[in-house]
Amino acid sequence: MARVVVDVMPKQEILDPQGQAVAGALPRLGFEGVTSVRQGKHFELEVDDDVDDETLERIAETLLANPVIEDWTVRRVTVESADGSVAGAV
Amino acid sequence: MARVVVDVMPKQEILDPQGQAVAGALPRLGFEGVTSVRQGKHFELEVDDDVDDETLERIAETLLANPVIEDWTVRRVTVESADGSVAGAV
Amino acid sequence: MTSTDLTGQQTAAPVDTVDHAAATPGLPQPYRELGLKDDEYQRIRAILGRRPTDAELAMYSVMWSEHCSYKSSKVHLRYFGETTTEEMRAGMLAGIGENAGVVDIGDGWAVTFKVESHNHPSYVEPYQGAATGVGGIVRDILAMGARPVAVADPLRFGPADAPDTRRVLPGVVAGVGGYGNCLGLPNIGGEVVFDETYAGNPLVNALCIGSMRVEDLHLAHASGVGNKVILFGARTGLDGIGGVSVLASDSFSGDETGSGRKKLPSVQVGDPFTEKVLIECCLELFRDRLVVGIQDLGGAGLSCATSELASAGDGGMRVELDRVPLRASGMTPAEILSSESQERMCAVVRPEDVDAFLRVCAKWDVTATVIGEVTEVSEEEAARGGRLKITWHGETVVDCPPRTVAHEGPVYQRPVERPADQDELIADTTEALARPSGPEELRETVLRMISSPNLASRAWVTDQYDRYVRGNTVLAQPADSGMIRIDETTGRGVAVATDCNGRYCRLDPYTGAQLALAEAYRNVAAGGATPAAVTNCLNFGSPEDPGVMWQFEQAVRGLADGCRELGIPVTGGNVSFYNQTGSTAILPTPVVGVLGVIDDVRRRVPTGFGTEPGETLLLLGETRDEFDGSEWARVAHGHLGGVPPRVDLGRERLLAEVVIAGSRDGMLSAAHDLSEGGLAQAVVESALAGQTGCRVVLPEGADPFVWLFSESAGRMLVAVPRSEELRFTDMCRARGLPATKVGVVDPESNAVEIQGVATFGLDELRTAWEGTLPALFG
Amino acid sequence: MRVGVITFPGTLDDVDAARAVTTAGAEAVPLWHGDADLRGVDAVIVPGGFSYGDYLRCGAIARFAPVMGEVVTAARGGMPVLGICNGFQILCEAGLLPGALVRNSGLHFVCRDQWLRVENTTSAWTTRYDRGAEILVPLKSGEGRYVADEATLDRLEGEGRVAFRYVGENRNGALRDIAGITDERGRVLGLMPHPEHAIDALTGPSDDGLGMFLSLLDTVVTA
Ligand SMILES: Nc1ncnc2c1ncn2[C@@H]1O[C@H](COP(=O)(O)OP(=O)(O)O)[C@@H](O)[C@H]1O
Ligand SMILES: [Mg+2]
Repeated sequence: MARVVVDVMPKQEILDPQGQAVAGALPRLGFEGVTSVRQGKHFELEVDDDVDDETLERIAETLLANPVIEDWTVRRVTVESADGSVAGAV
Repeated sequence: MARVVVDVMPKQEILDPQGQAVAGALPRLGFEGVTSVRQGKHFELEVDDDVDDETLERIAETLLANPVIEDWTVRRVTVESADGSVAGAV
Repeated sequence: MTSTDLTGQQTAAPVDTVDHAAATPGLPQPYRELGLKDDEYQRIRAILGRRPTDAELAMYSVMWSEHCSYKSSKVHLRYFGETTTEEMRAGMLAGIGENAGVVDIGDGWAVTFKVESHNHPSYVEPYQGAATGVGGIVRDILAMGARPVAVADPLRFGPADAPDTRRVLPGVVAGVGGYGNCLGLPNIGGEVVFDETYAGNPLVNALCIGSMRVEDLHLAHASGVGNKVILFGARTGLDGIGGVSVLASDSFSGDETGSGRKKLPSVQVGDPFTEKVLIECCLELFRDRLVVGIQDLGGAGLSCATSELASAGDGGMRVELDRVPLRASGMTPAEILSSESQERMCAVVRPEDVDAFLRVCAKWDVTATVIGEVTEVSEEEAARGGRLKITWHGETVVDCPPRTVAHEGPVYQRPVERPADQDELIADTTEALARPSGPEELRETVLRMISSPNLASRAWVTDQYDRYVRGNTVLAQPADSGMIRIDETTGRGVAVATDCNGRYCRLDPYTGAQLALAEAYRNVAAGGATPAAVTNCLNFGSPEDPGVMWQFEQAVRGLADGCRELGIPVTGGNVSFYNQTGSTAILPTPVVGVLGVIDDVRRRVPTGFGTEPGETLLLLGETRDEFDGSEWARVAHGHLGGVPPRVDLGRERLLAEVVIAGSRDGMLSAAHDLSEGGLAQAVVESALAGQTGCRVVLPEGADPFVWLFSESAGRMLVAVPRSEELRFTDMCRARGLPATKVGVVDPESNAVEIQGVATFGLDELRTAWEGTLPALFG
Repeated sequence: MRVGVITFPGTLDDVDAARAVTTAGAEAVPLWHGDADLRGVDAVIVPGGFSYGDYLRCGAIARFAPVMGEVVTAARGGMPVLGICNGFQILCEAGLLPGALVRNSGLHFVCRDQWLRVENTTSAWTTRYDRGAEILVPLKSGEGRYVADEATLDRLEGEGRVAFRYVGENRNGALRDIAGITDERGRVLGLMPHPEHAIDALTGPSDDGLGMFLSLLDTVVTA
């Protein structure tokens, strides 16, 4: 069993109104110093050990992301720290 | 300038209909071996160097995540590889 | 008992079985943490003849809660039944006590409707709270065998400019829309009201209407020994368990070292897609006649569904709890019974139909599991309401008379006392408040009123709701009532409106409730439909406060007496108590929903002017100097005191009859009822809705301030085509309904001219009326 | 003439699409997402709604349904296909139309009566309209903002494949005010607003949408 993380982000040239809304809200809440925010999706998959990288790439490309508007990264996650945060390694 | 990544996920005990929908679709597309999928949000922030960890934590907690139903992790990203994938370090 | 950590690792501990409970009578139980009083706990022990198991304790505590048992309101709600005459009952196919009331609307159609509150969850998590509120009421309607066909959402929030309102309102609206839109249910009405007493206590009420052929009515009962109990829909998870998680915590597991479950958030997340599929699946099951009885799983989850189904049937019920499909591992029987996971239903099915039932579920990809069956009971057990036995891996964890869980909870006669400050409040009238005088001040008052948060356009909210889906919406926002076509061939349809002015109710809850009823009734009639039935959602503060109980009692009496006078029955409703912060309760808010019937929706009456080339404006009813509790008193002076407008239900009835007759005979081209903001508000709204100007000429000697802003009840503004004017005014005269000519519609004009007061461009009015909510909420 | 109307789990406007087809005088044939079978229809409508809850991305899961394989093949062979709202999203995800539909720029779901300008009167679905005519139909979507790269947009414009444009307010922020586009042959139309909700002024803002279904009739009958 392995954990795989796929992050999907809107392409740079595509307007990201959600990220912009967050960026716009920060100063109103008193948070300064954040110059840009982009928002995308984060997937955590539990996969059998026999699922290879190529399959994972195809899953990301055909289903999890829409290549017309999004970029993505796939990482297998090896370590899970106690607080649930993951330190990744590709 | 630093890049900060915040990943926000539905809490374990909270229903994740989006993840379920993806998990349900995979076998129909011929992808076997994925036993669970959870879907959350991925934020990439560009922040000034003087923004400290505590502030980032507060930003995540008050704006990016909804602590009632979501967990989150905050990481400063130090390396960015060419293909846009990020190798993280907390 | 079994305790589990959040990742689902099981730590071995025995389950608390009935035998174990009998053997350990002295084991301390966390009943107080579960909200039970000492005497309530003792009653459970007396019923069972032993201490309850953890699972039983979970069931009783949640079913005996205020929300499920109506323990404080029951003695008062009986009054609705007592005041319903046989004549009123005639068109009712099911009434109070069922999941929702059902009304025969003719042409072989029945319609069911109900409002429910989801107030507190929507404060904690606005999006999900509101979303699951919609989901819950839709399942209630579905459980009657009806297809849900429309929703509405009466909402109340703290001050419009309060920071917390900016958190709550957008989330609630997005949640109502997110869920309802995805279900494909047109949103055809509701309310948005701001008042500081709702800060910290927003009211999120949701209404759903369903339609069915009369012969398809399904009632919740588990009859027929040997019939199977099938749980279908979403899996059961840890969401919404809240308080029951104390049963798994360290101190009560008898194992000091065990890792107890930390207290879980009591928030549920909705999955509208699953609900949409569940609806279609249920409707196919009904169509194929595969269902004997059905119950939705709402608050109190399986505890409620199993005990209600079992106690309504003619036998007992046995449930194998370990068969319930779970989403989380290591859940205990108590948790499974109290989980409020959404999008689940429970059906009773004849054994020979089980395969067909499961096939339909499979077609819709809906998980369905046989979890038990209807059992034979002894005569003695039958007399006690049957027997509910729930097992967990073969061991009995619940064994009780289900009626004691579902229907024989505690009933309180709470102290009732008219608040000491009520007289002072009534004495503080608006008489001394400075009124605008002269054209300049009146002009400014019109603009200030129409742009105030409670009177401004609701488009920011309603534009987030799909009102077109299903293609049967004939009237929706902005209109006095929402109206949908039920029968595409005959054009038969229904209309619905919800209303309540909490300020009036604060001044006089009896009259206030009648005014709420009168307004909803009038709103339905304004569209041309005949009011037929009433539902309500009674939102109040703490029942432990005798002053709140007085408000409650008065409101119930006012509403019930009013319904009798109007001749329309209350078919169902919902009570929400404890809406208060500290010792400050919300304004008493008995939201009243009225359902009307129209034989042909093509004769609906719209709100907007200008559908006919020449129209005369008539004001029906009488205008008095009535400003206590008015929106003007709030906007201009922040004032609340005095007595609410006079209510005359006989007059409301006459007004409705005249308007409906006018609609039937094609004498009306527009109608808009007068309520908050008075005539000025109605004229502006109708002009903007029709994008047509008009000239208002008040009668000789009329005080323009009173005529423009008074909130006298029993009035409606109608536009009558020139050619029909005489016929219509003759009818009013013959029937004794005052009708005053107050102006003419001018299709050529882009302005509302109030003669002798001011002229407003339609653009100016639109900007003032539409700008407020977007400026506040983005 | 027979027009297929697809139902996916979560489809909402299939009844309305079928009603519009019937009102125009054709026969509506229900098509089920799980059947790889078009039942011999002459044209297909992919209606609006929230197929698979619109989880992940609108239309992302629906496009893999067995029936969609048949639709793609038939469309490539010239069968008229109309995707409305969620249907438009599905056709984009399936690659029958270029570009994508993303979250409204205002971040809210928008339901309103929307004026559209007819830009193309030669496609299978638009012959009944006059070029430049303005029609009033409901728009109701949360992810209706049409996007594509500049080159694609230029190509769409150049080839006359922008079929409808928003007039007045463009509430979702669609690039170049695009409300609907066609494929190269003008047989496949994807449209964000809902013509099927504008076939009768009783239940919609107008009956302007009926023209699309009548156009199809002309197209198929003269074919
Ligand atoms: N939360 C809401 N959801 C849907 N429709 C709403 C909502 N709030 C208000 N509306 C609609 O907006 C219109 C104006 O509301 P309101 O002024 O409260 O009506 P009235 O005074 O006639 O009761 C009505 O059509 C009403 O149904
Ligand atoms: Mg009204």
